[in-house]
Amino acid sequence: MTSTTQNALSTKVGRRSFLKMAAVAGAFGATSAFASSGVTRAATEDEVKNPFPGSKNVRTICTACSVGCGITAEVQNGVWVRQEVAQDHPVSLGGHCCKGADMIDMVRSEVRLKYPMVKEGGQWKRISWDTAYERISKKLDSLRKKDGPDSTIFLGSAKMSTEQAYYFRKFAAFYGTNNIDHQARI
Amino acid sequence: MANTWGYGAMTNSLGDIQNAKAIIIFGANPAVNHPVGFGHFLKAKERNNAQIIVVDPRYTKTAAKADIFAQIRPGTDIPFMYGMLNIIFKNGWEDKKFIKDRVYGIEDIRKEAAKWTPEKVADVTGVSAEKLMQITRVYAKSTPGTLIWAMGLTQHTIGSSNTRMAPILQLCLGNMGVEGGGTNILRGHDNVQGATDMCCLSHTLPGYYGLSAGSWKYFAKSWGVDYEWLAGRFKDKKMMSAKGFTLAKWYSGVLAGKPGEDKIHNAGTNLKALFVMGNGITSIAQQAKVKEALDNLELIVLADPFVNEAAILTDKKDDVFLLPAATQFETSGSVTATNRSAQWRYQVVEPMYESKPDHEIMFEFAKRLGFYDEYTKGMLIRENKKTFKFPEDATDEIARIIKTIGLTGWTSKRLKKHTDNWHMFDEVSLRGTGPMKGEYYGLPWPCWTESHSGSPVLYNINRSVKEGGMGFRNRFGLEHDGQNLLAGKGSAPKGSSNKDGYAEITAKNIESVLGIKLSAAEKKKIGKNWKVDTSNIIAEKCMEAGIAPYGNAKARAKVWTFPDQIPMHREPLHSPRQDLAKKYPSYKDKANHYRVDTKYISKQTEKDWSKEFPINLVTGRLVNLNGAGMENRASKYLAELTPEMFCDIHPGLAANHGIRNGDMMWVHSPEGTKIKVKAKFSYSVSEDRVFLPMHFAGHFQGEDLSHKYPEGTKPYAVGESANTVTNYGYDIVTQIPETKGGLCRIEKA
Amino acid sequence: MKKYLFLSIASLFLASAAFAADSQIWDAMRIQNIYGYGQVESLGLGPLFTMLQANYFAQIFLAVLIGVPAVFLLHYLVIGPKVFSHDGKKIYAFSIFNRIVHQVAAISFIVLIPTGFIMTFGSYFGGGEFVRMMKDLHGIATISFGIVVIPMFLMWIKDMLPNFDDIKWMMIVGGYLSKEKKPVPAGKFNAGQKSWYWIATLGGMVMILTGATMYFLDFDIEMVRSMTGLSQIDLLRVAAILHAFFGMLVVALFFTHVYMAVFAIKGAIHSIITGYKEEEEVEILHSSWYKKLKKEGKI
Amino acid sequence: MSNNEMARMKFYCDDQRCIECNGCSVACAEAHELPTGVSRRKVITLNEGVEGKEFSTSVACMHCTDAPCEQVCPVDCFYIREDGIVLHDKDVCIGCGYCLYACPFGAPQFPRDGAFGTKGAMDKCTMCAGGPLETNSAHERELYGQNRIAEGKVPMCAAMCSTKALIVGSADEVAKIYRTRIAAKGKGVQSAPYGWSKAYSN
Repeated sequence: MTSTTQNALSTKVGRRSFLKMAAVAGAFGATSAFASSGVTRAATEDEVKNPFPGSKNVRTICTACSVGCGITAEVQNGVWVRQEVAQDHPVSLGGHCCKGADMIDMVRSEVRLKYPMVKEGGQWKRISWDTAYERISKKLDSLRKKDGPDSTIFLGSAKMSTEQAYYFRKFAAFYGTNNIDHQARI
Repeated sequence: MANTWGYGAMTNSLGDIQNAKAIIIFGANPAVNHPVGFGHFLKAKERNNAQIIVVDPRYTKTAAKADIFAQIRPGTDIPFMYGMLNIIFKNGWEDKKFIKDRVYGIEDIRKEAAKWTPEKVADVTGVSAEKLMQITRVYAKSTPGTLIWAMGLTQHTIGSSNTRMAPILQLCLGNMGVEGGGTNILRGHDNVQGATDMCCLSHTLPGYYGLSAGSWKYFAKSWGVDYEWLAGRFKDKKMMSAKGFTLAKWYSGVLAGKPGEDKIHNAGTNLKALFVMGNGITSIAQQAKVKEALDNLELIVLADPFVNEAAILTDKKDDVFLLPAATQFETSGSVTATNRSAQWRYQVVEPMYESKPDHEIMFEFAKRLGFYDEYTKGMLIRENKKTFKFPEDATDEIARIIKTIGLTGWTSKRLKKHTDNWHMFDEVSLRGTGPMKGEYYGLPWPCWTESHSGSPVLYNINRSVKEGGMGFRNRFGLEHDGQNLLAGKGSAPKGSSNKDGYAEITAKNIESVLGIKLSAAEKKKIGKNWKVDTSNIIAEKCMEAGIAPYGNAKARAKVWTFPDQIPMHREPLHSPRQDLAKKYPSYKDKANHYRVDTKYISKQTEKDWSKEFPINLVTGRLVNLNGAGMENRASKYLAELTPEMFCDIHPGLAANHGIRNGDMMWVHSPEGTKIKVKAKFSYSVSEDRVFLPMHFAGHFQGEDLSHKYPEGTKPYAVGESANTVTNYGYDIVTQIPETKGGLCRIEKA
Repeated sequence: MKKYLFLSIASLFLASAAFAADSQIWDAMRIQNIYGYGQVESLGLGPLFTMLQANYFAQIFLAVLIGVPAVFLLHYLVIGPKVFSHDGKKIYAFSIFNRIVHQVAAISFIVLIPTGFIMTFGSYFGGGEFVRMMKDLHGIATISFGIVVIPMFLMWIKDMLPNFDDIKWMMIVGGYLSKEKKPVPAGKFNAGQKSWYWIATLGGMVMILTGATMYFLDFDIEMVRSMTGLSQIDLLRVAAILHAFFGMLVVALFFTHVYMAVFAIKGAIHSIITGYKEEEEVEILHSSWYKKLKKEGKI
Repeated sequence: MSNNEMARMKFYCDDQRCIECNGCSVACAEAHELPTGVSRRKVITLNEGVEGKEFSTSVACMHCTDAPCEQVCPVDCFYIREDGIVLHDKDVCIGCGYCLYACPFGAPQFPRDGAFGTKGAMDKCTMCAGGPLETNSAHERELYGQNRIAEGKVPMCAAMCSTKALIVGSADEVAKIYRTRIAAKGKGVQSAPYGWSKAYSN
């Protein structure tokens, strides 16, 4: 080994050669707890440095499939800074497929729809929420009066929360139609 | 399935699969669609030496981990299962006591099964008789065995028969109501179960109450509104009880009246407006029709965190609204996993950009359409409040109203407590420890009361009702053809005061069935029956007596209200085996099927489809995308895994058409539509079929629609939608499209 | 206990060796931007490259860097330079075109060789920004060399074809081992110059190609791939080995070339600047050419 | 093989469990916010669709004991921690690609961000142990991604593996888990952790 490497080891690694392995045991589910071996020892409190000081972990659920994997979201100052591992979740045991591992990207994706838009004369135009509400409800109202409530169909989602799905169904009921459906029928 | 024994849901849980000794998977690919769930399968294999049997048209990632794989021709699951039953009955491997006590109508099944000899099954399904026998022996001999299915069974014209057939197989083997057994449907999206329970469906009200006047009255009362007022919102009371259009065939509601289109029955009007919330309608069959329908609407409202690609598909120039909905991480609420467990999805961050949570959008529209107060009143009733807090008060409203599937115990407080303490539950049994002792994770419904444990294994009579035990639901009357439909002697859940079968509990029979006396006050408060008893006296009393409120009946193998009383094989509308299509023809055309006259036999016999379109078309999911794939294709890491739409094709088939790996190819459908996709050589499909992933959009029949995305919203991957070429064909009962058994023709592009 | 563990693990490793030999792990596209990584039929050049690069390349380069100049120093001290009269007649040897081409190549080499050495011994320069800059400079200099290497190849090829003189020249090592001024059998270019020419042009081209392959990593060389049947990773490994091998040759001969032009033959360097060689020098060192010129009456 | 070698941190992917869900590779890319085109970890499937022969496995830097990359690096940017994690210094790396030629696993990745379309400094799996900069500093995170080891956390890929096929830890512990699984199957050794001994045994 040349001097550069030795140098790197002595100055930079010495300080960093600790590990807290307790968490590993959880990751493997039913396997025996990790015994300490040679180089791996529990890190002391001040050795464990949080890169996001003051962050909080929020327990939430993956929105991909119906397995219902747990997600631990690390939030700092209202920003989802990191997706952590929910190792203690009884179904997923911290596991995720690629979709679940990337849930944080759903929130922070750059190609999200950022504001209400309307297509006018074939062109997309940014509008305010108020304008959107106003124009849509006017149109719905007039259609409802003219052609009856059954001229509208509501397509809901299996990606909504149960409460939202319930209120979506209820919305159609109060609107006056049974033309409502969602992805269960695919 | 609900028509077999009461509820249409996964009976056991994912963790419980670790108890299985054999796992048979029909038309599901959990290794790709539910990877974390599949981990439990692999553990069963590793620790239990469970045999995994995969029956699928493709050699999937799941099949790669299987002990036995049978490559079946799409749409022939019923003959396959009858073939299994044929062997089971012949060898006497069925669970005779279980059948006697808990199943009705097996005799008819026995007769039908006798017709399906292994040789005949081999001809129809393409699976050799030896393999069928091997599978049957392994599966029948290794109990408990669990049966898994997903869209591979449902997306057929005979889907509703398929989903009855699988339970029958399990019933015959006595695999129901036991740990490690059950029929476990793997739901697609995160909250399909929850949203289905809430019945965002056109044929029923939340909790599967149906659309009868009685149900509407119950809901009107529970919502705190006048029934007549609510009925006044509809065109008339007839329309109020008429099933609506479905997601599968709503386009007919727009296009009706045009030449060649199916007729509709929609209160004299076509559909003029479409209001979509979080539904990738580019993933439904017949995209060309969907596009035409979109073009002909007067108003399109699409609320989604990403651009709903319906907006890209349509050529409509005006009145297409895109509303930025918040993701589920920017709001909170409960979500029901495939095993009926609810979890509380906490809010992670405030909605980004100008996005708003779905319910805020709904509430605002309700305000502007003038029914906000009535609409939200249900949340105030329970505690007689002035203001509500969403979603907690909505959760409690649901708990107050929905009795059919036992959501009474699902208060927001309890659900939050479960998520807060998820580390206190066991992986396999879902049993809680410590402070959560006596409860199962997520309180799998039915969770009859606010102290009920939840029911991790449905129809399990080895547990007391209090701990999630129950028999089959008494849902189809007390007798049929002179035979008693209640469960046999001694087959009541453990600790029950009534050891035999009993009817569902009503105010009338509660005293006799439970053997108790109600006080006068209780008699005054009690609801008419367990489904509408908001006082919850029935449920509470039942728990004490160890009685399941919904009764204890037999499961039925025969559904006398269905077009086929017992599951019968019928060839897909577009069958590559015309000889069999004649022998096993499809249904008669069905009028007013969810408001649309739907073609069956007339489509099947229109011409010999297989001549022009000789190749079977199978669609399915990829691991990195789900549904229409909008949100996943908007992630650069996920899009990177499959940057382009492709078609899995066997190199031999490709060679016949001069297609090389990576070439572009056309896939033509009998509907006259076509898509241009990249050929990807794969041995996972045989030479008579191709596979298309269903998550792409943004291209249409060879045309790139990228320019139609609003600036800065185009996902990282776009491509042809497989559903542009999926064939016409809808389930006879549920109208789920037949995307898994169509035909196509391919050529080099 | 420890011993048991040790044994069991050791057996696992043995099994793992067998597993690796099965070479399933070597299949398919391992990394995103390198296709055909370690296919089953790959040449297994990884270990060879690792062995050579870890143990030999740098050492050989060091040997060349020190050894070749040392030999010449010895030669200079023992035998000394050849001195020819610069007052005599001059013979026009190199056209302006020849000289420009040569000069461009020369400058390129002056950049390429030190930067190459800096990369080879990058650790002594601490790596990082400086060495990275040298790497880029190495690449830039390649461009200028790439421009002139083909003209250079073509303009001298006629005179560079080997002939019998070369064998004779080789036998007496070009007469450099004696102080005598005896005519040496050689045409316009002697065997030494010829070898340098071939190494510098053909070898140079190989170095450009192998260098570019390594520089761009996923450089689209489908043609080479389909011609050689090499997977890309093997191609890269072949490139790295060839680049080092030819690098050594080029460096050694470059040093020789410089020594000859600057020290061994006093003032010989002027010929490539002015285009004129000393008549005496030609007469002695390129006797065959001298005779030919004489016969043609060009002198 | 010395006992010391067993106390090294190692990865192991159980191909009986790996289902190519790509959870590990995406978890890694997401955790370290890698540019597209760089995959520190990749799942490969062999013999796709061939009945009985198809299997998948997840590959990344194996943190070899005799790390060939460390041997061939002309600028000696590699260093091996006491616990066996092979790391490198991006500020020293010149992006020559030699480590890639030497590596039997295709672990080194080169983002296309250098001048003239060349590759920038090499990037590879750090076993979530960051790099030589100040632990958990923003600079370290930007260059090397998270330093989860310093936080006492499990590397992201293994922690998020959907079927727990991918495991990580000190070699003897991982071997123990591996043996437990084989024993549970009662089928004897079918395959074994690869790449743990010398990368090139000679």
